Amino acid sequence: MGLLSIIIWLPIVGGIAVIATGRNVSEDGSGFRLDRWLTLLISVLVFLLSLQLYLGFDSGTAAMQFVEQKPWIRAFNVEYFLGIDGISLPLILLTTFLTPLVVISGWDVIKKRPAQYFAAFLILEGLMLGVFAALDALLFYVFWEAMLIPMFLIIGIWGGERRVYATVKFFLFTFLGSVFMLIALIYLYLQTGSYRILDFHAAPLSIDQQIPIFLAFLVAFAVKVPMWPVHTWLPDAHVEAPTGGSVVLAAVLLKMGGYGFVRFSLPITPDASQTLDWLMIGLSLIAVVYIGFVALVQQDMKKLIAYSSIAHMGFVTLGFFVAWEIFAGTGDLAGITMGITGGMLQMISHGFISAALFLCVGVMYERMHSRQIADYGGVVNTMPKFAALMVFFALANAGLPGTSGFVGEFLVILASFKANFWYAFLAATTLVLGAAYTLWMIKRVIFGAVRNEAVAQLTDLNGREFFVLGILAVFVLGLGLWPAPLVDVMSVTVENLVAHIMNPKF
Amino acid sequence: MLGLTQYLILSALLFSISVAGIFLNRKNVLLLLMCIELMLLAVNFNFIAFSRFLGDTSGQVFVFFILTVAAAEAAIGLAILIVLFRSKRTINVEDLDVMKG
Amino acid sequence: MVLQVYFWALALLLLGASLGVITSRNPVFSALWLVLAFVTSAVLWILLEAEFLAIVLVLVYVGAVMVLFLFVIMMLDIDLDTLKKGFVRFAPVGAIVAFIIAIELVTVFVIRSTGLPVLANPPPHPAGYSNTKELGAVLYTEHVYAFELASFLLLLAIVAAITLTMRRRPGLKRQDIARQVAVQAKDRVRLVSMPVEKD
Amino acid sequence: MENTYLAIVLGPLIAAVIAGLFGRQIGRVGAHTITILAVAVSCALSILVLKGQLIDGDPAYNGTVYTWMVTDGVNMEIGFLVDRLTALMMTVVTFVSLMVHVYTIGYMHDDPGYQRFFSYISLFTFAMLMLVMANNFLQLFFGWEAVGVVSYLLIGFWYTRPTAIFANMKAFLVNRVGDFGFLLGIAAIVHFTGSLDYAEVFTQAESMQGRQIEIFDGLPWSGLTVACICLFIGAMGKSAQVPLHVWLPDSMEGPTPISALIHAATMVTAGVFMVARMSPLFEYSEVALSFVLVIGATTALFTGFLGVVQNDIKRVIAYSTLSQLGYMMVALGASAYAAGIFHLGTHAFFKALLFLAAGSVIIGLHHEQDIRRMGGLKKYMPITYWTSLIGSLALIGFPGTAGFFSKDALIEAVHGATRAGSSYAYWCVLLGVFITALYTFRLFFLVFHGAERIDDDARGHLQESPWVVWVPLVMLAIPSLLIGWPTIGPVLFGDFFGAAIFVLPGNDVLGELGQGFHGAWGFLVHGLTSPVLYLAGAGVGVAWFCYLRRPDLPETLRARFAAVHTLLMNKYYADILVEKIIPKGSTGVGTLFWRIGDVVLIDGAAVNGSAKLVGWAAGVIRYMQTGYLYTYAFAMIIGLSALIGWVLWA
Repeated sequence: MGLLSIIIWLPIVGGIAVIATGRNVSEDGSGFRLDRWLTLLISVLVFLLSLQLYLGFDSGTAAMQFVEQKPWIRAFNVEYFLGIDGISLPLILLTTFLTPLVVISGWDVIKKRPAQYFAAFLILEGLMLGVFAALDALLFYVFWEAMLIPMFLIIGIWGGERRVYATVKFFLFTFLGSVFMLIALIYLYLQTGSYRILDFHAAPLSIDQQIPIFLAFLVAFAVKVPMWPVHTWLPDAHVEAPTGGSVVLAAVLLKMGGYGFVRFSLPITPDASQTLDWLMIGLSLIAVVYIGFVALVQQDMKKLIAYSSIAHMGFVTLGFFVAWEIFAGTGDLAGITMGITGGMLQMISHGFISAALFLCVGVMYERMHSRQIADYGGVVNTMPKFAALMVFFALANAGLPGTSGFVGEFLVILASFKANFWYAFLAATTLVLGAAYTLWMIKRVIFGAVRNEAVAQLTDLNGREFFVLGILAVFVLGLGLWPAPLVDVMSVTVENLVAHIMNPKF
Repeated sequence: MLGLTQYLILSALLFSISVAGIFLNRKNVLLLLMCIELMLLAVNFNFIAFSRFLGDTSGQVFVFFILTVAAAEAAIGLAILIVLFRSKRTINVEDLDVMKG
Repeated sequence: MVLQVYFWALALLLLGASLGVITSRNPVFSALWLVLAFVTSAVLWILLEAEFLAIVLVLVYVGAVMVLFLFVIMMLDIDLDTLKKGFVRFAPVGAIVAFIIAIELVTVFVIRSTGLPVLANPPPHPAGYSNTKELGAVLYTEHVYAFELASFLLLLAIVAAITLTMRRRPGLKRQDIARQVAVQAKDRVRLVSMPVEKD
Repeated sequence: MENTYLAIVLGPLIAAVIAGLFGRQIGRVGAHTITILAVAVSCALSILVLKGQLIDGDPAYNGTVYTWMVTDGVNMEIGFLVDRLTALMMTVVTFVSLMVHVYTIGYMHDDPGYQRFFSYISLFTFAMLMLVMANNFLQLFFGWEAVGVVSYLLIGFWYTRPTAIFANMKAFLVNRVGDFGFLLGIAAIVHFTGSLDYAEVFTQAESMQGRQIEIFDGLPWSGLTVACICLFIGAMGKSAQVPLHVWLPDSMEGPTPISALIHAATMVTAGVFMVARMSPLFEYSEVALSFVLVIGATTALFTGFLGVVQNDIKRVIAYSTLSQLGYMMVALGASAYAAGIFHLGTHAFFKALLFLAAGSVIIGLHHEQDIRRMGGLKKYMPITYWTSLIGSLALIGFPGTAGFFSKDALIEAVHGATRAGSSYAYWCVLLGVFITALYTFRLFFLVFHGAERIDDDARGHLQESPWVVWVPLVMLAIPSLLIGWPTIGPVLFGDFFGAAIFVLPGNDVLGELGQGFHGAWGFLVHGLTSPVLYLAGAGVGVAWFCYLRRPDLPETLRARFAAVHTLLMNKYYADILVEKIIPKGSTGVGTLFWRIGDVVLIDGAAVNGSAKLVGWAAGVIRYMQTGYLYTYAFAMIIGLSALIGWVLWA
């Protein structure tokens, strides 16, 4: 049993154990609550174990590390094959880091079936880690699909009023996408004779084969990212999801799409990516500009943040797919690594910032039971600590240098300038648009005089909330001031990826 | 002289008539069963004719089995019909739509 | 030549009878027309020198199956009017489909060569030839498994028909021999100890 | 040396963090003590550094503090470049900041957000120092945005005021438009040179000039020009040049100390500093310099006009700041970088002085800012009066004051420039002198002279401000008056900046000017013969005539030139554009995208549409699934016949 297996299965098994403890929860939630302490213990343990991954990680090689390989379904040459490289490690750390925070944030907020709620998150964590660690395509697919189940339950059981609509929409969108991916994976299996993703990378595919595979992957990953025009499930899902669900959804689930692009689309179908990069760049820029405008007019805070997530994820895909335009524009490879690194950093950073913003909205929602911007105003008067943190995260969301939000955007804009002035121009509009929608929200919610009686009754953050938001703030600031440790982890892998994708497969 | 063709044409016409019968009597399960018997008869005709004109008894063996199956089918079919009638007081096919989507 | 005449006459009779089956308003008449069709067929089969099957057809079908049909028709209280409603609605469709099938079958049988070694004029069987014997010889040797299966099928049909149609009416008083035999004294006699009456 | 630089930068940061996070624990006194101490140390060390650079001849320091990240061969670092330009800026920033810190003790005395305010201004000092001390574009951008954020927080310091939180958002967004260009400029630099380091980039400036970029098809531009113009757009945002000037007057919603510190002396001059710092790049691009020149000249003149009609004491000074920033830009555009920086320095002193003096007046009148309700304050607030007079004289360039030397030299340099647009610029700045004098003394006379138009209850406690307020005034008045004398020679015509500022030999207007320079006294005498002095005098005269001698005259003029007045009162309708049309347009576009694009087209047509399509198809297919036995029988028969037919004839 390797370390990776432990961090994947420990939360899953632990989740089942937590369900078993749920009987002991009394009606009013008083008394010693084994369920949440057990959940916290397991999630913290997993985080500590994943730190072990980071410490033992050799950033000098692009090869897979912590590999575990056992046959699983011999008839189809399916293996239980796990391993991580510089691309998956940061995402794994992000996941293990955020889960304890989500657990703490739901500590005594969730009144309905709390044990099941915590268990769902633990199981979800294990499955998400499985997605990032799987090196066998079928194993990946199993984790990928299984992950929908706890998420589906989290939104469907603990969600808001229109939770059923949102759940079904979420499920159908993501499921539709992944079916196409399955077809592509089976096709690749028939071509290579194994389900190893690394074999897929080496598979010699002609451009006519690559394009359908690329499009199948695109559907699957574009829905997850989500890219325009398959993004409309996200605002609905976020609005209805409980706070913890929104956090995990925005911080980790969306990253699956981006991860899929770097793990599957780019290395398996580099030539198709090159042929269709105009599409990807176009959709990314639409995400940045179009969604930026849409976010501007949202009346619901969660929707606003959801739309801002879409815009930020546009940078991820832009960074990934601008590579060939850079090569075409400048004739050399400089800048490609920067774009992909930027996309990766943007994913990690967005994980922290969107999580923090959703937690902020959660803090307010818990007190006021409203997400409407119009119901707030002058929160700073009654919740100064909270206001300071929320303003900080809002500025980070607007890409302020010194916060992690800046790093990815900066690199992607630098890279896309090399491809085309106008790409950089449109991408950089986020500086204005992002600031506009975030700060306008801040102005209406946080600043101003106390707007109504309900706001006047607000109490400031309690210790638990302050701890969660504070620790996120430290990370957001830390990554912004010194991203080098994160970049160093992934740089060799990304360079290897660039070398791989810039060689035509035929 | 009597040729194979004549018998075959006869069986074909018999078969067609029973097909038309299914269309005409679509509501009456009894008549549907009868039409099916008629169809089987047409089929048997073919077997016997071929058996005769190919000099092969296998065709007749086949007919033997078909008769057996047809008899069993008729018996069970009628039994079902009776059960149906007991519960629904009708054998009108239009009233039997529990499979409706 | 005589055979030709027989054949044509019988063929017309058969077709006429089958038309009668499908067009009669009353199921009883349909059944009777069907009896006629079976009998006619039996005669035609004799023309084809399949005496055993012809006899079986008459015995089994006319004698058993059709009687069963008639029995059921009589037994059930069928509302004829509703059953005949919309009789002609599908008539054109039925006619067209029947016509197409007829054309198709004729095309197969007549126009397309089947490629089989068809005897133009099969010789009649010699005297003393027994169709029954011949069939039996094949049936109990080559096709013995199929035969056994067929017999099992018939058994199954019997069981199925009985289980389907049998019903226990509640409240029906009925003799149960097994229970009568198995009865014991304590089931029937209750000993009650009573105090002695002093009188 | 590195430790010294780190101490200069980190002192204010640490103080800000302590005052911000533990404000409640350390209390008011604790907060101002620690921040003032930190800034004072920074200031002292900065002066030491300046002395080292100027007198001891220390070499320029260029070193890395730590590596931010390395990707794709581009080193992204945090590091310091300390040369004479930087040292000068550091000194100016820390000195003004120190003065403002001290002044704040008095000005913010009654404010509940006392500790927070000190935290902010200390943080600002840190950010500004990071900006000026940067040795690479990344850190420059860091500082650039960081000062923007602190400015955002400070303008909205009184967050319950709707106008304040509106103004701070406006300021931030308009700045962001500039930063948008700035970031593209940095991207262009990286694209062409593959580096973010100043030294590395500057050595490649000439080759960048030769590289071309096609932004519009078939229209190749020099890469350097594109980069410089993009960077300058950033400067336009930060230094509030037309058309991105709209945020600065509104930023006066913030407390007065920050108006002095951020919106007069330091942050707004970041753009000027940046262009001067980038002189090795700008020098190679005539187009970019002409662009700077024209924008600067336009700002200098047209925002000056606006100052004449304003009635808010701080806004008048704000418009004057805009105008002076335009002057600095003009100097830069004329390749007279030293003159621009010189004016920056002198302006920092006298403008901070004016703002603080205005603040003093505002406190005295209990937060009254409308000059129509002032007048005759001379006798109540003598120190404020005299320091204001010094500031005003310096602003209009009265011979001998700091402003005289910097502005006169600047105008002379523009006069000597031959670049495209330089004659336009010359006339603009010349006319600007008259306008400057007019609005400055209009303000001065209306506030300190003439009839008292003060509320009665305000007059009751009208008195001179406490010492924490007036000491900084005096401290700033001294350099405003005197700093020009010793510095003009070395700064403008000597080798003050050394290698920090680079001028191509053909562009060296100051060098030409310097040939006729014979000491400050000579310059003064020479100044007496130039039109500048007489224009300024005329301005003062007109102001005296209109506002002291014939106070009814402005009304008449206003009625006569109603159209012009309306135009000026509406600030050329730029505010309407920025506050009404652009937001309305953006939210309109957003609503359109959302309601039509997302809700109707994607969700309505595509998502729910496909769901409806499936439902409809299912409804149709449902008819086939009648549940009637015969339907299935028919289907079988028809299918069978079709199949046979297909086998037969197909």
